[in-house]
Amino acid sequence: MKSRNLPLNKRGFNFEMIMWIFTRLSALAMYTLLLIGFIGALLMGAREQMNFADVMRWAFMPNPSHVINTNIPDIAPWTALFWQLVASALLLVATAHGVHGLVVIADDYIVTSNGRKIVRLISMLMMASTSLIGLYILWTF
Amino acid sequence: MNVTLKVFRYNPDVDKKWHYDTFNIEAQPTDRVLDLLEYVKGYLDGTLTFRRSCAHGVCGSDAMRINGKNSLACKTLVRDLGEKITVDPILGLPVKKDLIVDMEPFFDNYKKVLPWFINDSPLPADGKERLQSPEQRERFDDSTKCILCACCTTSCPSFWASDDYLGPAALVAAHRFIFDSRDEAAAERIEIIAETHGLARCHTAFNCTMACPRDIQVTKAIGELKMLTITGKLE
Amino acid sequence: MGITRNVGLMTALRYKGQGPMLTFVLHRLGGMGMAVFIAIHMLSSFLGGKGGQFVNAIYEHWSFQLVIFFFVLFHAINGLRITIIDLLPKLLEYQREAIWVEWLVFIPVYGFAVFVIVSTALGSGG
Amino acid sequence: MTNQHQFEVIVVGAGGAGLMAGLYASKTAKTAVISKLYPTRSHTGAAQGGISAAFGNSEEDRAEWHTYDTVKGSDYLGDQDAIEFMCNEAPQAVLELEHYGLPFDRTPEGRISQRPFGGHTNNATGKPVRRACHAADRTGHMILQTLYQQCLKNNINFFDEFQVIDLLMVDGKAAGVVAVELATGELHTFHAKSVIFATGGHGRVWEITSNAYAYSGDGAAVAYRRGIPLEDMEFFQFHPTGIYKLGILITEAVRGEGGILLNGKGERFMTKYAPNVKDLASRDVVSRAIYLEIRDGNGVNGSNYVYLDVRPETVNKYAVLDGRTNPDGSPVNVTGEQILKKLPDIIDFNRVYLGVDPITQPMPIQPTAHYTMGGIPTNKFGEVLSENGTPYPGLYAAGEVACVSIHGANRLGTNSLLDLVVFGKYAGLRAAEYANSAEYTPLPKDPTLNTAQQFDLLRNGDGKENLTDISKEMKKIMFDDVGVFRTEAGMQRALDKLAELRERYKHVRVQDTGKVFNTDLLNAWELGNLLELAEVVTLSALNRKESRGGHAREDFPKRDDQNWLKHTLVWKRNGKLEIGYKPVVITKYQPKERVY
Ligand SMILES: Cc1cc2nc3c(=O)[nH]c(=O)nc-3n(C[C@H](O)[C@H](O)[C@H](O)COP(=O)(O)OP(=O)(O)OC[C@H]3O[C@@H](n4cnc5c(N)ncnc54)[C@H](O)[C@@H]3O)c2cc1C
Ligand code: HEM
Ligand code: SF4
Ligand code: F3S
Ligand code: FES
Repeated sequence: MKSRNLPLNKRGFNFEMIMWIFTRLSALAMYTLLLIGFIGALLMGAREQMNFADVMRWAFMPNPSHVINTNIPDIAPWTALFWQLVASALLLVATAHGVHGLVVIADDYIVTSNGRKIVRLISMLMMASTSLIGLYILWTF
Repeated sequence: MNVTLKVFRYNPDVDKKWHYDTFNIEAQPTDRVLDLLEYVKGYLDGTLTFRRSCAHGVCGSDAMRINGKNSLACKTLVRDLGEKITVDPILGLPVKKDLIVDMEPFFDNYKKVLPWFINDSPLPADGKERLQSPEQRERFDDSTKCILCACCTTSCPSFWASDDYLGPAALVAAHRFIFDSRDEAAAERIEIIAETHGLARCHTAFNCTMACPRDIQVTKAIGELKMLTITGKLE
Repeated sequence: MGITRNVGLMTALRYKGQGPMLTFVLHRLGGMGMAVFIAIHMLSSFLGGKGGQFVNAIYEHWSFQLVIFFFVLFHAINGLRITIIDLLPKLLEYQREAIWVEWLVFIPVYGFAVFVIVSTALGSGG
Repeated sequence: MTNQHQFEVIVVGAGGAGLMAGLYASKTAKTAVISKLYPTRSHTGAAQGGISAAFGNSEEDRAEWHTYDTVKGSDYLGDQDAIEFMCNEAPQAVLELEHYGLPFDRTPEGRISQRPFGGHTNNATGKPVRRACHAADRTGHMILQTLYQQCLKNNINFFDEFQVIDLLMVDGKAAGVVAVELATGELHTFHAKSVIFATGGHGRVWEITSNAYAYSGDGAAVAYRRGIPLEDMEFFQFHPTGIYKLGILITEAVRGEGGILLNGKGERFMTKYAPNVKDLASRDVVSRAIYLEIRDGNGVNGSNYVYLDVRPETVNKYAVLDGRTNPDGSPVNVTGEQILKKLPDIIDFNRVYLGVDPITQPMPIQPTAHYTMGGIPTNKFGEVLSENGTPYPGLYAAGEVACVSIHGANRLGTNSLLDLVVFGKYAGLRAAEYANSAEYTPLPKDPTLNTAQQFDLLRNGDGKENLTDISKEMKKIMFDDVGVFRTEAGMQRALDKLAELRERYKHVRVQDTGKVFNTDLLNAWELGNLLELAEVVTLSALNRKESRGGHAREDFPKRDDQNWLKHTLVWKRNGKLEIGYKPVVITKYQPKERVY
């Protein structure tokens, strides 16, 4: 009997489905980064120095500006390059995930192929600008 | 028991807008909603219009929204609904009259996924059946049960948004053939469904599975198709 | 002739899709909410100045935090459920159970968060 | 005229027979299929148990045995040439369906799985044989879907939701049909060289029935009004196992899988009536047995139903008693789960409609009106025959509406689906062949006149009578007096009542005056068909003074081959009913007593 596996080029592995799997994988990635931020914060002694909301804020975006107003005596470990990178990764993944999420919603209501092209164009602009602005904030603090 | 039946009414010959008509009916708990509608048509208002044929949930004619949820009128019993019953046409298809909607867009979508068996290889030398093991047969059993009633498609938020979404019923049909070990056109079909108007528009809302009167795991079928585009595994 | 196929928002929301449809609607709401929130938040931080501070102050108000946190938490937990069952389609059959588990996780976590946020807010006189 | 269409072949009906005919006719002729329902809503989709073919995939079987069983099942009234033809074609026909992609259940070797069915036996041992090819308990659904899909693939022209009201005949030749488009209420004329009727049966004449609302005998009634005779209409099958009161069918496959009939005392009563094959005797035999039990006070709780029991413990117990084994010789030991796998829909119907779970409880059943053995007389090529045996040029019929006759006085389970594919195919081929050689018969001057007149009568009645009342009274009297058991007095009573109802029918007025989807008007028209056919049924039955197959008379309890080994024909011309007879074709099997 013939092999019952489809080669890559016959799977319909197109932009839509790549983005579909990206949405799931980015969700997992965000969870991982979140966990890193959360555990990192606790390791750096957040338990005594911050309230719950601040820990959460750090976990969702490990950016020093999120903890600057807390009782942390020494901000240095929170500004390490490692956290800059984690925050940037989270930013990029979340932006791609979120913007594509908006595209998916728009696709439900905008069905002409031209309309969809415009949506995709706008989304790319959004993605680029949000990423750039976000990176700028993260790295120029 | 006494049942208050509220029915969506719209007659294009006279009405500009739709309205509800209310009927009080003496019913048995084991009566089907279809029996109530038949009673209304027979004795109270002959103009009430709906589709039906088999009366036991196998032909797919009488999909409607019963107390807000898509079901077959002939497979929904009064005892499961209580004394207040509201019947509306299914959503997302133009209403032609009362509970009758235009089914053409639904069938058009169905036809798009090449819903027929394709195998251009020569038949087995003995001229007999193409062999298939019970396990291979089992693989797509669930999706062969579909009666094209449209309960699923017209409960899907993506379909409500626009009917260019193929809808769960069409995807179930695609699943029926793609996972049939005898069929050879999986790649062609996937090319059709793995697009913006297909798989990508299913957001696992599960309304379809909840509505399917044949208890087909519709979302699962769609999910398997999605994963197929990633892994290529047809087994 | 006939009534158009358009399904209005209210009609759509009145459909009795039960639990699964509720999670779908909340997930969508949460995703959009977050996207909008994050975009504005970033923009205001970027622009800084008086206007930026004013906007950020609103965000940091505890009542607003409750909403945001609901969006974030629900979207995250529901997103995890979707991710898991999507990647393992066999589990799609157990969606009812999955939704049960989801609420079992969500309610205590969100409840705890509400408790913390509200009590800090009240404690600091805010 | 705008609403006029021209096709070489017109198929009326999109069930198994109609689709098969359409598929074959369209190979060489311009064809259209007209159906009052979306094709996938046709009643073929309700068929459950299986389609027979003597493959012998799991045990020895032969086409001759199938032929003999069918002849015997028909109580020797079936035409043996046609039966032999069908049974020989059967394996090829079923394979063709498989090649179209039909998902049959499979044996471990990967071949089509088969199960035993009532009346199908191994002629050497007399034991039930596995002959019914099946796809769970939704074989008909699969056939209907598969054929519809093939039609889509081949771009067949469909006119969905067009209801045919009239057949156009010019000088005894078919010229086309008139149909109403449900969505607009407009009349359409279809000009054709060949017309194939495949509209199904008329089981809605009876009160308790397994048949769909759509089973109003349209095709037979339309032909009958045009003076075409109807054959063997007294023979109507009552299926022994319908869900109590609802009539929803519980397939014979339940007994094929080992289910047992039990009376109120918990006795397996079929041993009395059919000592050899017991619960798997042919349907007429079992239906009568159930009635006799009920009459003797052996119904459950003194009521008029008995139990069908397919609980695993019951199945296993009786398998041992009967010495039944699996195909490989191992003892039968089924579990609830296996039963659920094989009969999912049956279990579902019981759970939904009765709240009974057949895995743990027996199902309450009673005989239910099921299948039209009689119909439009045809030969084995689907050509419609007049009372003197000559074909009407261009007119064909196939499926349940036709009477070839292979089912004679009683149809064997699974033979109808076979009938659809075999004779549907040949009707399609013949119709196309004829269309390729013939010219269009010119249409009559005002083709829609007759149709419009019929509708006007219904629209303009004085409204004194209610349609539903008439319908209910007809169903009741037919079930009571022209049902499983019949007597002279009862049938006379029914005939009088029908005359009264037909008179009252003249006073109905449909309430819906609109055009769009006027189902009120069409239901009223369908009731007219049922009344007309009920009369034909009763008259044919009253005249047949013997008991044979599905026609059981208490005043003439014996079969009488001397006088009644012949087909009934009833026709109506110029308002006058006439009755005639024609001989049965007997080739190999001389009539003998029928014991199961
Ligand atoms: C519950 C049930 C179970 C059964 N199980 C089995 C089984 O296991 N094995 C077996 O062999 N047989 C079985 N049968 C019998 C068999 O299913 C039917 O005899 C067979 O399906 C009839 O097929 P058909 O093509 O003649 O008609 P149908 O499939 O009923 O098709 C009739 C078609 O005609 C159309 N039509 C009717 N009137 C008009 C009109 N006026 N104008 C236009 N179109 C019209 C309808 O729309 C429909 O498309 C079963 C029957 C029932 C009711
Ligand atoms: C842990 C964090 C997150 C997880 C697990 C997650 C998970 C998911 C998943 C699985 C989907 C797909 C839903 C579907 O197609 O049915 C989704 C959609 C979406 N996500 Fe997220 N997400 C997360 C964070 C975010 C963030 C931070 C944003 C905003 C920037 C966001 C915005 C969206 C949007 C707008 C959608 C589209 C919603 C829809 O289709 O209805 N998500 N998310
Ligand atoms: S999948 Fe279920 S709900 Fe959808 S059309 Fe088929 S039977 Fe109906
Ligand atoms: S309701 Fe619609 S979104 Fe997907 S899971 Fe069903 S198709
Ligand atoms: S009438 Fe056939 S499904 Fe309800």
